[in-house]
Amino acid sequence: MSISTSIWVWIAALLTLMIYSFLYKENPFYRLAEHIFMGLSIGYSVVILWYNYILPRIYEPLFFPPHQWSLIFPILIGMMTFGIFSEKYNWLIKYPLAVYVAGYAGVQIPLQLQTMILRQAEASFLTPDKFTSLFSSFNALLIFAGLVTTLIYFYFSAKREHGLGGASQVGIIFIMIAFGAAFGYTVMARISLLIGRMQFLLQDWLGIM
Amino acid sequence: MIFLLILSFTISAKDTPDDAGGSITINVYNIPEGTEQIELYRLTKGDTLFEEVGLIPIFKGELDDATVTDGVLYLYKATALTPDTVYVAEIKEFASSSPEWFNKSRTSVLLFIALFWVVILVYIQLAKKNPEGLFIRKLPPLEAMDEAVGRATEMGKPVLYVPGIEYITDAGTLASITILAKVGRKVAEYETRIINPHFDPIVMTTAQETLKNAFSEAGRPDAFNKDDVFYLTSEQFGFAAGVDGIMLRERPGAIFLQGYFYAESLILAETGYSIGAIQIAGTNATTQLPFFVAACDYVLLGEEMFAASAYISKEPRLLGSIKGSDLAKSVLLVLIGVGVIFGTFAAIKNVAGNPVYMEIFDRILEFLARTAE
Amino acid sequence: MKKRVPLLITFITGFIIIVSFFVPHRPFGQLETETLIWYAIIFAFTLVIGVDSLVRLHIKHIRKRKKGWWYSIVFFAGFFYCLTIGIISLIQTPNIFQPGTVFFYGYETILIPLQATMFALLAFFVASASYRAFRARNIEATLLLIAAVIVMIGRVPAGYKLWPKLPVIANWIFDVLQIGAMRGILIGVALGAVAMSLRLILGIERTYLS
Amino acid sequence: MKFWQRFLNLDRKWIFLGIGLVVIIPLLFPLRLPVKPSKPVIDLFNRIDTLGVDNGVVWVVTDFDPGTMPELMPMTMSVLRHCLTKGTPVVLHGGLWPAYIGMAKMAMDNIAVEFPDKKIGEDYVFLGYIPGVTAVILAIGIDIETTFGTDYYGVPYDSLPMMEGVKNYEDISIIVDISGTRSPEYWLMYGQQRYGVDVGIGCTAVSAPSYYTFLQSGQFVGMMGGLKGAAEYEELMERYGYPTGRRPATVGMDAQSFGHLLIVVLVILGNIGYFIVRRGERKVGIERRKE
Repeated sequence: MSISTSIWVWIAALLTLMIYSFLYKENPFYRLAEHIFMGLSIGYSVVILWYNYILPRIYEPLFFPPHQWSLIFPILIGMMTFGIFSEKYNWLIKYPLAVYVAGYAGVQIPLQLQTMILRQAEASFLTPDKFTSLFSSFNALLIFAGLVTTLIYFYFSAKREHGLGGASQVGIIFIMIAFGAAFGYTVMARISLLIGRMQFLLQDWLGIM
Repeated sequence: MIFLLILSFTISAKDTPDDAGGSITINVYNIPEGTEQIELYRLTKGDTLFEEVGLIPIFKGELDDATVTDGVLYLYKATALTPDTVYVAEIKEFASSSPEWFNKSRTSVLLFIALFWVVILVYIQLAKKNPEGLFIRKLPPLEAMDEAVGRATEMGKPVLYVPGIEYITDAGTLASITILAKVGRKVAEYETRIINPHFDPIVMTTAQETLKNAFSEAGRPDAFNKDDVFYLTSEQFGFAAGVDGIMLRERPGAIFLQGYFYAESLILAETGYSIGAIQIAGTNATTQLPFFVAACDYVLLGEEMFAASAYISKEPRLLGSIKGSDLAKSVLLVLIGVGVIFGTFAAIKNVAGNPVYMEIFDRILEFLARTAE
Repeated sequence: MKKRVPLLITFITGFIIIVSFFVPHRPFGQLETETLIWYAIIFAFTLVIGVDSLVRLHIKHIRKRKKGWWYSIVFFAGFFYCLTIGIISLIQTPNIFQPGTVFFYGYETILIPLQATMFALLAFFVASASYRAFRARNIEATLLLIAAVIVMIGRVPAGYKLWPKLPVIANWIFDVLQIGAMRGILIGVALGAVAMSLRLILGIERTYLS
Repeated sequence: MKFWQRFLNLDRKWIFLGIGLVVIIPLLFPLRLPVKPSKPVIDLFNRIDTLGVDNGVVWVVTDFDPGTMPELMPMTMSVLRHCLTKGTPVVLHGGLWPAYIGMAKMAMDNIAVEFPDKKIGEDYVFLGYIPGVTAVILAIGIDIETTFGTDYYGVPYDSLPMMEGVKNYEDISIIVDISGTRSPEYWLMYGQQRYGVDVGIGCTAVSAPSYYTFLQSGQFVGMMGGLKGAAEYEELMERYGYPTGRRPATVGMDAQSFGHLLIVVLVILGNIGYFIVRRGERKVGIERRKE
C-alpha cells in the first residue's frame, strides 16, 4: 500500500491533524478546522431541517391529500418565535416557549416517576430469590446499603447530625466507588476511538500500515 | 390432515386492558409439543366465515388483535401446527373491545404524583408562614460561584458559561438557566464579561432575556452585550470544538459547565483545566458525573443541581419544593425498607411456610411491577 | 398580561398532558403522540433563529474586520459547501442518505472524520484526567482511584494474566458495589426533575419566561 | 524528591504524547501479543467452520457506525474471509438502521480487492438497508425475496445465482450480527425465538457483559466481544490456516493494552510521587496548596 491519492482522504487527514494540533497549543490550524467544522455542521443542520422536518412534517401533510389542516396551529405557534427579530414583538416568543416547556414537563412528570423512580425502587426490593446463597445475600445487602446511604446523602432539608451525617458519609463513599468504576469502564472504549483515527491516518492516508 | 380437538390446548380472548380501544388480547395455553406455528382466526358476529388474523408468537403465547372495531362481537379460533397434527382451540363466548377511561396499571404513578403535589403545596404554605423555619444545607459549589466570578474579575478575564447540549425542555437545562441568572447578577456587579455559547437556539433566546434581566437587576443594563450570548451549532462535537476554541482564545478565568452533557463533558473540562480556569460543573447526566468529578474544582451532583436552582432565589415557595422532594425520598426509603423486612423475613422463615407474608409482599411487588411495565 | 397568559398556558398545557397519561380514552390517549408531532414543527422554526444568530455574528466579524475575521469566511465556505451538496442531492434523489449521493459522500468524507476526531480526543483526556485526579488524597479519592484502576485493568487480557481473579473483582464492582449508589443518584435526579417540572406547571419556577 | 515534584507537575503534553505513541507504535510495528481464544469465540468459529456448502447461507449483519468501527470492522472482515475462503455462501446485510450501510459498503469494497476471483452474486451477496428494524427480521422469516427485492446494487433477487432456493430462515445456517447497538436482542427475540434460526454476535467491549446471560442459556451460538473477541477470532483463523490480513484486531488489541498500561502506570507513579512529596512537605512544613 502507498500514500493515498484521494483528495478527500487528504482533506480528512489534514483536518484530523489540525484538530489534534491544539493538544500542543492553540494555533491558527486548529482555528481553521474549528471554523470549517462549524460551517459544515450548520449547513448540515439546515439540510436536515429541510429534509427531516419541513418536507415530511409541514410541506407534505399540508399540501398533499389528506390535508392535515390542524397543522396550521403548530406552524402559527412556531412562527411566533420569530417575534424575537423585533424589539416590539419579542414578547411573542413567550407563548411558544410556554407551550413547549409545559408540554414536555407534563410528559416528564409521570414518565420519570414511572420509569426512573418506581422502577428503580422496585428493582431495589429484596426478594427471597436474592438470598439463595450467603454471597448473594451479602451482595443484595450491599446494594441496599449503597442505595439508602446515597439517598440520604441527597437530603437537603435535614441537618447532618446524629445518624444522618454518618450515613451520608458512607453514601459519598459508595458514590465515589461508582464514579471510579464508571470512569474505568469507559477507558477502553475511548482508546479504541483513537485507534480508529490512527488507523485512518496510517492506513488510509499514509498507507504505511 | 387430521383435525384433533385436544382439551389441553386452549385459548382465551379478552378486551385489552388500559387501552384506547380497538384491541383484543388473545392468549394460548398448553401449546402442544413440537408446535411450529400457531395461526389465529376470527369470526365476526353475523358473518359465517372465519378470517385469518395472523400468527401468534410461540414464545409469547399472546397476541393483541388490533384490527377490531369497538363494540363488535368476535369469536376466535387458534390452530397449532405440529409436523404431524393440527390442534384446534376455540373460545366459548364472544369477545369485544372497548376503550377505558382510566389506565389502572398506572394507579401507583397517579398516587405518587398526587402525593408529591400535595406535599409540595403544603410545604410551600408552611414556608410562606415561617420562612426562617426551613433549613436547607449549604452546597459548596454554589457558594464557590461568587468567588469564581470574583477571581476571574481580579485576573481581568471573562467568565464562560456553557448550558449543556440539551434542549430547553430538559429539566437540567432549565435549572441551568436559573443558575445562569445568579452568575449573571454577580458578573454584572463585578463588571466582568460573560461569554455564553449555545447548542439550542431557544435556550439561547431564553438566556439572552435572563442575562438582560440579571444585568438590569444589578443596575447595569448597558453593560450587557447581546453578542456574547450566541448560538454555536447543534452538532455535538462541532459544539465541543467551538467551545474549546473559545476557551483557548478568550482564556476565561472561570468556567461554568451547567446542564445536560454527553461525551463531550471531559473534552470541555480538560481543555478548561489546561487554561487554568476555576471550573464549576453541574449536571443531571449521571453518566458524565465521574468525568466532571475528576476534572473540575466543584461539581453539583445530579439532584444538587435542581436543589441549587431552588436555593438560589431563597424564595420560600421554591424552598418548600425541596422539602417536598426530600419527603418523597423518605417515602421511597420506607417503601424499600418494607421490601427489605419482608424479603428478609421470607428468606429466614422459608417462603412456603409463611403464605401471609408472601401474599402481602407479592401484592406490593405486583403493584410496583405493573407500573413499571 | 404579557406574563400572566403564558403562565396560564403553561398550567393548562402541562395539566392536560399529565391527564392524558392516565386516560387511554379518546381524545386523551392520542394526545402525547399528537403533541410530539406539533413540537417537532415548532422546533423546526427555532433552528432558523439559531442560524440567523450565527450568520449575523460572522457577517459582523467580516464587516468590522475584527481580529481573525477571515476565519468567518472559512465558516461561510463550509456552510455553503454543505448547503450546496444538500440542494444538489435533494434535486437528484428523494433519499439523500443513500450512499452514492453527493450529500452522503460529503458527509461521510468530511463531517464524520471531524466528529470522530473530536470524539477520539477523549483518549488523551481520559489519560490526563486520571493521572491528575486519581490521587489518594483522602478516603473518598482513594476509593475512586482503586475502583477505577481495578475496573480498568480487569477489562483487558493483561489484567487476567496479572491475576486471574481481577476480572472477577472488576465485574463484582460493576454488578454489585456501584449499583446502589447509581440507583440512588438516578432516583435523586428523577425526583429533582419531577419537582422542577411541577414547579414549572404551577408557575413557581419562571426564570425561563423572564 | 525534586524529581517527584517535577513529575507531579508534569506537563500534560507529555501524557498526550505518550498516549499517542503507545497507540501508534504497536499499530506500525505489531507485537501480536498472544491471545488465548475464549469459549464464546471458539463456539462461533467452530459453528461457521463446520458448515458445509448445503447447510444454508451465513447471514452477516453490520449494525455499527464509524464510532465503533475499530472494534467491529475486524470482526466483520474475519467472518467474511472465513466464509469466502471455505466456499460457504455468505450474505452481507447492510444493517437494520440506515446509518450503517456505509460500513457494509466499506467491508464489501475490501472483499472485492482481497478476493478478486470470488464473484458477487455467486459467492457472496450484498443486501442493502430496508426500513422496519424488527419488521425486517420478521419478514426474513417469511420471504427474503419480497422483503429485499434486489441486492444493494439493484440486481433483482431472482438474478442472484447464490440466492436460488434461499427463501427464509430455513435456508440460513446462522445469523452473525456485528453490532454496536441493541440489535442482537432483536435478532434473538424475533429471529431466534420466533423462527429458531441460530444467532451469533459480535459486539463492543462495553456491551459484551450484558450478553453473557444469553450465551450461558445457549440462545447465542457464540460471541466476539470487543477488540479482544475480534483478536481471538483472528487467532483461530490463523491456527486453521485462513487468511487474516494484517490481523487488525490483534494489532489494535496491543495498542489498547499498552494504552491501558500507560494510564495505570501513570496513576501509580503519580500516587507514589504524591506520597513522597507530601511526606517531605510535612517535614519542612510547607503549606500544601489546596487542590
